[in-house]
Amino acid sequence: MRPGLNNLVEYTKAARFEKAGDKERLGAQSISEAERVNLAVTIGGIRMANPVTTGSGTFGFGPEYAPYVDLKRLGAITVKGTTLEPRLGNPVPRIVETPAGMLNAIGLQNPGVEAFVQDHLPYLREIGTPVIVNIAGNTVEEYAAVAGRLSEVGGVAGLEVNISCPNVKQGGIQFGTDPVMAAEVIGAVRASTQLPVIAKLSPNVTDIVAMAEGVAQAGADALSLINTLLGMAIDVQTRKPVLANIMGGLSGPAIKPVAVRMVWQVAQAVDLPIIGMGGIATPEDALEFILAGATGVAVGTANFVNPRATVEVIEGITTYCVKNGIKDINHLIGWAWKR
Amino acid sequence: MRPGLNNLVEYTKAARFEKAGDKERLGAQSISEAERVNLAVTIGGIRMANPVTTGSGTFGFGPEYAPYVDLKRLGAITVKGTTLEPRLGNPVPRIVETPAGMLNAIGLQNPGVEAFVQDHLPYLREIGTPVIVNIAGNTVEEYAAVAGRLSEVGGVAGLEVNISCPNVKQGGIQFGTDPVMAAEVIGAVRASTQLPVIAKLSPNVTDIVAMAEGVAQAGADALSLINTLLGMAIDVQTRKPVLANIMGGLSGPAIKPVAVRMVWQVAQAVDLPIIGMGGIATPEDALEFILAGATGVAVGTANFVNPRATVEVIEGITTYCVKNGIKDINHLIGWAWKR
Amino acid sequence: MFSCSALILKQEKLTNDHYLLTYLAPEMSQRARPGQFVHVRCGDTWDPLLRRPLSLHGIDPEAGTLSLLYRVVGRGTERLSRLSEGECLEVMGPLGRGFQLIGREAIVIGGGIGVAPLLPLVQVLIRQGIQVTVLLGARSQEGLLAQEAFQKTEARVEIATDDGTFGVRGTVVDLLQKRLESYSSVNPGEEAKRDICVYACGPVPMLSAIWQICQSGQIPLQLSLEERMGCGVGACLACVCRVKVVSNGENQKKQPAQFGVDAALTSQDWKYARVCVEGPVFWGKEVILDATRPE
Amino acid sequence: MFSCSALILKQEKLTNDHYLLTYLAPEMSQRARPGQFVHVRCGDTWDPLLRRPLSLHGIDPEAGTLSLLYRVVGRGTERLSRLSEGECLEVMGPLGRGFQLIGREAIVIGGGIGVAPLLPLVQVLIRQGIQVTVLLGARSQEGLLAQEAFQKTEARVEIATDDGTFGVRGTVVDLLQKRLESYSSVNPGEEAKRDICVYACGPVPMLSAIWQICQSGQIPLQLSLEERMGCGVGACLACVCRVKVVSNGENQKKQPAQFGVDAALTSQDWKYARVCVEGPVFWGKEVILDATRPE
Ligand SMILES: Cc1cc2nc3c(=O)[nH]c(=O)nc-3n(C[C@H](O)[C@H](O)[C@H](O)COP(=O)(O)OP(=O)(O)OC[C@H]3O[C@@H](n4cnc5c(N)ncnc54)[C@H](O)[C@@H]3O)c2cc1C
Ligand SMILES: Cc1cc2nc3c(=O)[nH]c(=O)nc-3n(C[C@H](O)[C@H](O)[C@H](O)COP(=O)(O)OP(=O)(O)OC[C@H]3O[C@@H](n4cnc5c(N)ncnc54)[C@H](O)[C@@H]3O)c2cc1C
Ligand SMILES: Cc1cc2nc3c(=O)[nH]c(=O)nc-3n(C[C@H](O)[C@H](O)[C@H](O)COP(=O)(O)O)c2cc1C
Ligand SMILES: Cc1cc2nc3c(=O)[nH]c(=O)nc-3n(C[C@H](O)[C@H](O)[C@H](O)COP(=O)(O)O)c2cc1C
Ligand code: FES
Ligand code: FES
Repeated sequence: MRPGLNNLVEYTKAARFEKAGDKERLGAQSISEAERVNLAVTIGGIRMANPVTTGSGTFGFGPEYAPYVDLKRLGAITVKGTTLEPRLGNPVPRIVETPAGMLNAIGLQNPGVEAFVQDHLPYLREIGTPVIVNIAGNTVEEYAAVAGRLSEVGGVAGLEVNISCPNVKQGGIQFGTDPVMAAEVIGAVRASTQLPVIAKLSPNVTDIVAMAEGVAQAGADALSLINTLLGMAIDVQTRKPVLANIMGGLSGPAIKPVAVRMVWQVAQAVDLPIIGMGGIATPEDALEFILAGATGVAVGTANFVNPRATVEVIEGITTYCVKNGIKDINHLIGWAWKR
Repeated sequence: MRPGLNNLVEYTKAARFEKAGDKERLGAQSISEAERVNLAVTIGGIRMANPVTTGSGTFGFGPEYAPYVDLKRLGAITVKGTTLEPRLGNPVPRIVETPAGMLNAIGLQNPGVEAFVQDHLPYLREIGTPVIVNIAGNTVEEYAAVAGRLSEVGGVAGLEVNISCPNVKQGGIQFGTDPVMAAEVIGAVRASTQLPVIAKLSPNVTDIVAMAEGVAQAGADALSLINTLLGMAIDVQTRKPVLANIMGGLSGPAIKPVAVRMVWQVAQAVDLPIIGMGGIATPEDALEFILAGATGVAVGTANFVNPRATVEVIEGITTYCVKNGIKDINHLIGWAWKR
Repeated sequence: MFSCSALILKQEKLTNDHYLLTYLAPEMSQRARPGQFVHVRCGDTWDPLLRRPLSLHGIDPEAGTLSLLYRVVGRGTERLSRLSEGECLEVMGPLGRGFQLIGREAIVIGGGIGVAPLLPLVQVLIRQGIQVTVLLGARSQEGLLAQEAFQKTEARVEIATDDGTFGVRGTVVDLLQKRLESYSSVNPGEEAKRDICVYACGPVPMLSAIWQICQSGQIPLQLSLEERMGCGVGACLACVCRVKVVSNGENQKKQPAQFGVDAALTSQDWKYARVCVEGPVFWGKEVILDATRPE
Repeated sequence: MFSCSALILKQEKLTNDHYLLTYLAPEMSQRARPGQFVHVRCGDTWDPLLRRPLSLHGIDPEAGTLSLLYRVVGRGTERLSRLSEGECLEVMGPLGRGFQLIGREAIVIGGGIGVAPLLPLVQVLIRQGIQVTVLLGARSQEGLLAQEAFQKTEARVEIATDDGTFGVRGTVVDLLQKRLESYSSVNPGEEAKRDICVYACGPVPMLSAIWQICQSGQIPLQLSLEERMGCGVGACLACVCRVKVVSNGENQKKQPAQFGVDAALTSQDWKYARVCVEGPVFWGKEVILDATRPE
C-alpha cells in the first residue's frame, strides 16, 4: 500500500458515512422516535409500509437495483410496463438529456406478460414488498387480457394502467388524452380483475380533473400521476430529431411543478388515493406531493441519478416527521389545502 | 492602487473579451461572411432584421435592458402584457425557482393601455426596432378594445394576443384552452385592427394543433408558442403553496422540450409563421426551434439569467450560419422535417 | 449598470454560515452607491437558474473592488461560497436605488445579515461630515457581523444581543429609543427632527418596530427591503412591495411619481413598487411593510 | 456493485481534451474486471442530470484505486475535468460484462479514446500468460493515448496513424490484417483460430472493419460498445444494441439465453440487448453493429 493510504481509506469511509441515511444522523434517541412514526399508507387496498414506490420503467423488474437498495424497505415496487405480447421497443437513440430532465422513447420494450410471470414475478414475490404491475396495450381488449392474466397468478398487489398508449383501432390517438377512451380502458380492466386498479394519467391534457373523474367513474381504485410530458429535442449538428422515435416523454426534476399542480388539482376534486410522481428526487420533493394530496409517491428518473434515491426519500420523510412532531404520515396528505 | 492591480485589471478585461460575442471570435474574414448571411425574416407582415425577439413580460418595456443590450440589434421587442385598465397584479411571492426553471404569477400587473401609449411607447418608437405589444383581457370586448386603441397610435408593429387569461364571463375558464373561445378572441381582435395579429397559445392543452388551426381560421397572421406551463410549488416548512397565487406559469430551460415539440407539431399542420419560445437561452436552443419550424424566436426567462442572452443568441445564430455555409436563415426553418 | 465576469480576489469564511467575497470590477465600483445591490449567478448550469441579489458591503473605487457579505441560507448562496480566489463571478450591477444622505445626524441600524449594506453607508455619511451612531443587534454574540469594521469608522457603535452575550441585553429597538430620547433632549423641537435620519436593514419584525417608532416620532427613516427577484432590473415585476399613494389632488393618476413609470398602478391608497428599481431602499413614510394584500 | 463518494487522488490533464482521473475505492477496485465501466455524476445539481458511463482504464486492487481515461466532448465530461484532488466523485460500479480471456494469443485493438478499457485487459491477459499484440490507431500523433502505458507492459505494441506522423501510415485495420496473416502462416489450420482472440474498442467504422475481417476469417472477436445510458444497471432499457438471435430450434423463446432475462424479446433474427448489462463487451459473432432498425 502507498504511504498514507490508510488515512485515505479512513477518509473515504468517513465521506461515505456522511452520506448515510438521515436515520443514522438522527441519533439514538430520535431513532426510536423515528420508529414510532407511522409511515404506512393504503392505496386502493394496497397496504404499503411507507408511501414510496418506484416509477414504472425506471426500476426494471426489481433486481437491477437490489445491489443498491434493500427492496424490502420500499413501500411497493412498480415494475416496467407489460403488454400481452413481447415488444421489441424503439430503435436508438432512445433517450436524450434535457435541462434538469430527460426524454425517453423506449417504446415499451418488454418480454410480454407470460415471460413476466415466468421469469420476473417469482423473484418479486420472494421480496415480500407489494408488487404493482404497470400494464399497457394498443386495444381495450389487450389491456383486459393482460389484467386478466395477472389476476390469476398470485403475487401481484395491484395493476397500474398506463393509458398513455396509442389506440391502434382509433388511428393512434392516445387513450390517455380522451376521457371517454380512458374510461373505456379502465372499465375493461376493472371488469377483468379483482386486483386494485390504479389509473396512470397522462399530463398532456387540457383538463386533468376531467380525466381523473372519468377513470374514477369507470372504477379505478386509485390514480397515478403523472406520466411523462410529450417533448422532443433536435440536434443542431445533424438538424434532425435526436430520438429515433422523434418525440419522447419528458421526466425528471424539470417536470415537478407541473406534476405537483396536477396532484393538487385532482386531490381536491376526486376522492381517490393518488400516487404522485414526476421529478421526485429528494425527501422534500416527495413531501411536496404528499402535502398537495398524494397518498403515495414514486421515484422515477431520480433512480438513474442516485440509485439510493428511494430509500433516501423514505429516510428523509421519517426525519421530517420526527423533527416536525408528525406521528402519522397520513396527517400530511393534502395539508397544503386542507388546513 | 494596490500592487499588481494593473495586471488584474488586464486579466478582467481579458476575461470579458473572452466572453465577447461570437462575431468578435469569428475573425476578420468571417465577419464579412457573417454580414452576408441573411438573417431577416417576416412574421405576419412584420419585417424583422433577425429572428430574435423578447418574451413578453420578461423584458419589461425595453429600457430596463438598454444598459446591457443595444435594443436596435433585436429583431423585434415584445413588451409586457397590456390590458385596457391598469392592473395591480398579484401579492408576493410572485415567483419561485424550480429545477432549470421558474414559476411566475405576476398577475398581469401593467399600467393599462393608455399609460402604455403615453409613458412607454414614445421610448420604444425612438429605437426603430419593431415593437410587438402583448395584449390581454378578461372579456372578448376588452381584447378588442385594447387592440383597437393600439392600432390608432402608430409605432406598433404587431399585436401578440395572450389568450391564457381567465374569461370572467364564462366562469374563469381560460380562453387559451378552448379552441372556440380562442377563435372568438382572435376574431374580435382581427376585426378591430389592421395590425398583424399573433396568437400566443397556451401549452396546457391536449391538442395544440387544434388550437392553432382554430386561431388560424379566426384570422391570426402568426402564432407565438408557447406560453408557460401551469405549475406550482409547495414549501415543506410552511406546508403551503409558495406563490401567493398558489399556481403559476413554468418557464425556462426546463420546458424547452415541450415547446420544441409543439412548434414541430404546429409548423407541419398550420401554414402560419411561428415565433417559438420556451427555455431559449443559447443560440443552439434558438436553432432547435427554427429547425422545428419557427420563423422567429423569443428569449424570455433567460434574460434574467444573462441580460445579454438576446444578442448572444443573434450572434451565435450568425456564427452557426457562417460555419455551416447557410446563406439565409429562412432555409433552416423547419429543416428537421422538411429535408 | 454593468454585467461582467469579475475576478474573485478573496473569499473569506467569517463564521459557519457567513462569507465575505471581494471581487475586482473597477467600473462597477466607481458607480456603486451605498444601499445598492448586485445580482450574481451562483453556478454555470441551469440549476439553480436565477441570479441572487446581494447588497454591496464594501465599495472601494480606488482599488476597483467590491465586496459582498452574505449568509449561506440555501442552494444559491451555498454554491457561491464554494467559489474561490482566481475564479470568476458573473455579476450585474450596481442595481437599485441606494440610501439618500440627509440631515446632520444619522442612526444606522442593522440586524443580523442586515448589516451588509450599512458599512459603506456609514463610511460615506462620515465622509460627508454627518454624525453617525451605529446600532447593531443579533440573537447572541456569534450572530454579530462586521462589528470591527464599524468600530474602525468614526461612528459611535452600540450593540445589543437578545441574550446579553455581548453589549446590552435587549434589541436594537431599545437602543434606538434611548438614542432618540437623548437626541431630542439635546435638540428639542419639531424642526430638529429634519436634521436626523434613521437608516435600517434587517428582519421584517425589526424593521416594523423601528418603523413604528419613527412614524410616531415623525423621524425620517430609510429602510432597505428584500424580495424574491427575477430580473433585478425592473422588467419582470416579481419583486414588488406596497407603497402608499401620495395624493396629489385630482390629477394624481396622470403624474408619474417618484416610483417610476408604473405610478399609474394604484389601488385606493397603495400601489406596488419594484424593490429592484424603486428600492431596495424606501422611505419609511412611503412603504407598507406587511406584504400581504388587503382586500 | 457499489455506489459511493470516492476520493479523487489525481486528475491529470494529458492533452487538450484528455484527462486521467484516479480515485480511491477499495472495494470497487477489488471487484472490477477489464472491460467493465463505472457510471459517474458530473456535478451535484439537476443540470446536467444523468450520470456518464466511463470505462475502467486503471484497476489497482492493491492500492485500492481505479482510474478513468476520458475525453472532454460535452457538458458532462467538461464538468468532470474540473474536479480536483481531494474532492469527491459520485461513482457507481463496476458495471457491465467485461472481456472474456480466451486462447493463447490476443490481438488488442484500440482507436482513439477506445484504448481506455484496453490497458487493464492487456495487463490481465499477460498475467494469464497469453501473448498479446496491441494495435493502436489515431488520426495523427496527438491522438495517440496511453501509448507509453501499453509499452510498459510485455505486450508487443504496433502503432498506425492516418497521416503517418507516428508509427505506420495507415489504420489499425491494416495492422490487424498483417498480424492475422503472419499468425495463420505460423499457425495454419482452422483449429488454430480458436487459440487467438481479437479485442477491440473504438469508433464504429473501425469496429465494423475489424468485425468484417474477423467474421470472414472466423476469428473470435470481442467488441466494447457504447450507447447513451440512463440507469447503467439494466433497468431503463435505454442503452440497447441489436444482437443476433441464436436459433435453438422450436423452444427457442423459452430459453432465457445468455443475454439475460429479456431473451424472449425477438424479432425474426435479432433482439435488443442492453449495453450496460449484457455488454458493453459483446462477441463479434453476436452483435449487429449498425444501430438503425431494419424494417
Ligand atoms: C436587495 C437585496 C439585497 C440582499 N442583500 C443580501 C446580503 O447582502 N447578504 C445576504 O446574505 N443576503 C442578502 N439578501 C438576501 C439574499 O438574496 C438571499 O439570502 C439569497 O437570495 C438566498 O438564496 P439561496 O439560493 O441561498 O436560498 P434559497 O432559499 O434556496 O433561494 C430560493 C429562491 O428564493 C430567493 N430568496 C430566498 N431568500 C431571499 C431573500 N431573503 N431575499 C430575496 N430573495 C430570496 C432566492 O433568490 C432564490 O430565488 C438580499 C436580498 C435582496 C433582495
Ligand atoms: C460503456 C461505455 C464506456 C465508455 N468509456 C469511455 C471512456 O473510458 N472514456 C471516454 O472518454 N468516453 C467513454 N465513453 C463515452 C462517454 O460516456 C461519453 O463521451 C460521455 O457520456 C459524454 O458526455 P458529455 O456530457 O461530455 O457529452 P454530451 O454529448 O453533452 O452528452 C449528452 C448525453 O449523451 C450521452 N453520450 C454522449 N456521447 C456518448 C457516448 N459516446 N456513449 C454513451 N453516451 C454518450 C451522455 O452520456 C449524455 O447523456 C463510454 C461510453 C460507454 C457507453
Ligand atoms: C426510461 C423510462 C421508462 C418509462 N416507462 C414507463 C412505462 O413503461 N410505463 C409507464 O406507465 N410509465 C413509464 N415511465 C414514466 C414514469 O413511470 C414516470 O411516470 C415519469 O417518468 C415521471 O416521473 P419521474 O420524473 O420521477 O421519472 C417511464 C419513464 C422513464 C424515464
Ligand atoms: C415573469 C414572467 C412574466 C410573463 N408575462 C407574460 C405576459 O404578460 N404575457 C404573455 O403572453 N406571456 C408572459 N410570460 C410568458 C413568456 O412570454 C414566455 O411565453 C414563457 O415564459 C416561455 O418562454 P421562456 O421559457 O423563454 O421564458 C411571462 C413569463 C415570465 C417568466
Ligand atoms: S426583479 Fe424583476 S422587476 Fe424586480
Ligand atoms: S442504461 Fe438503463 S438499461 Fe442500460
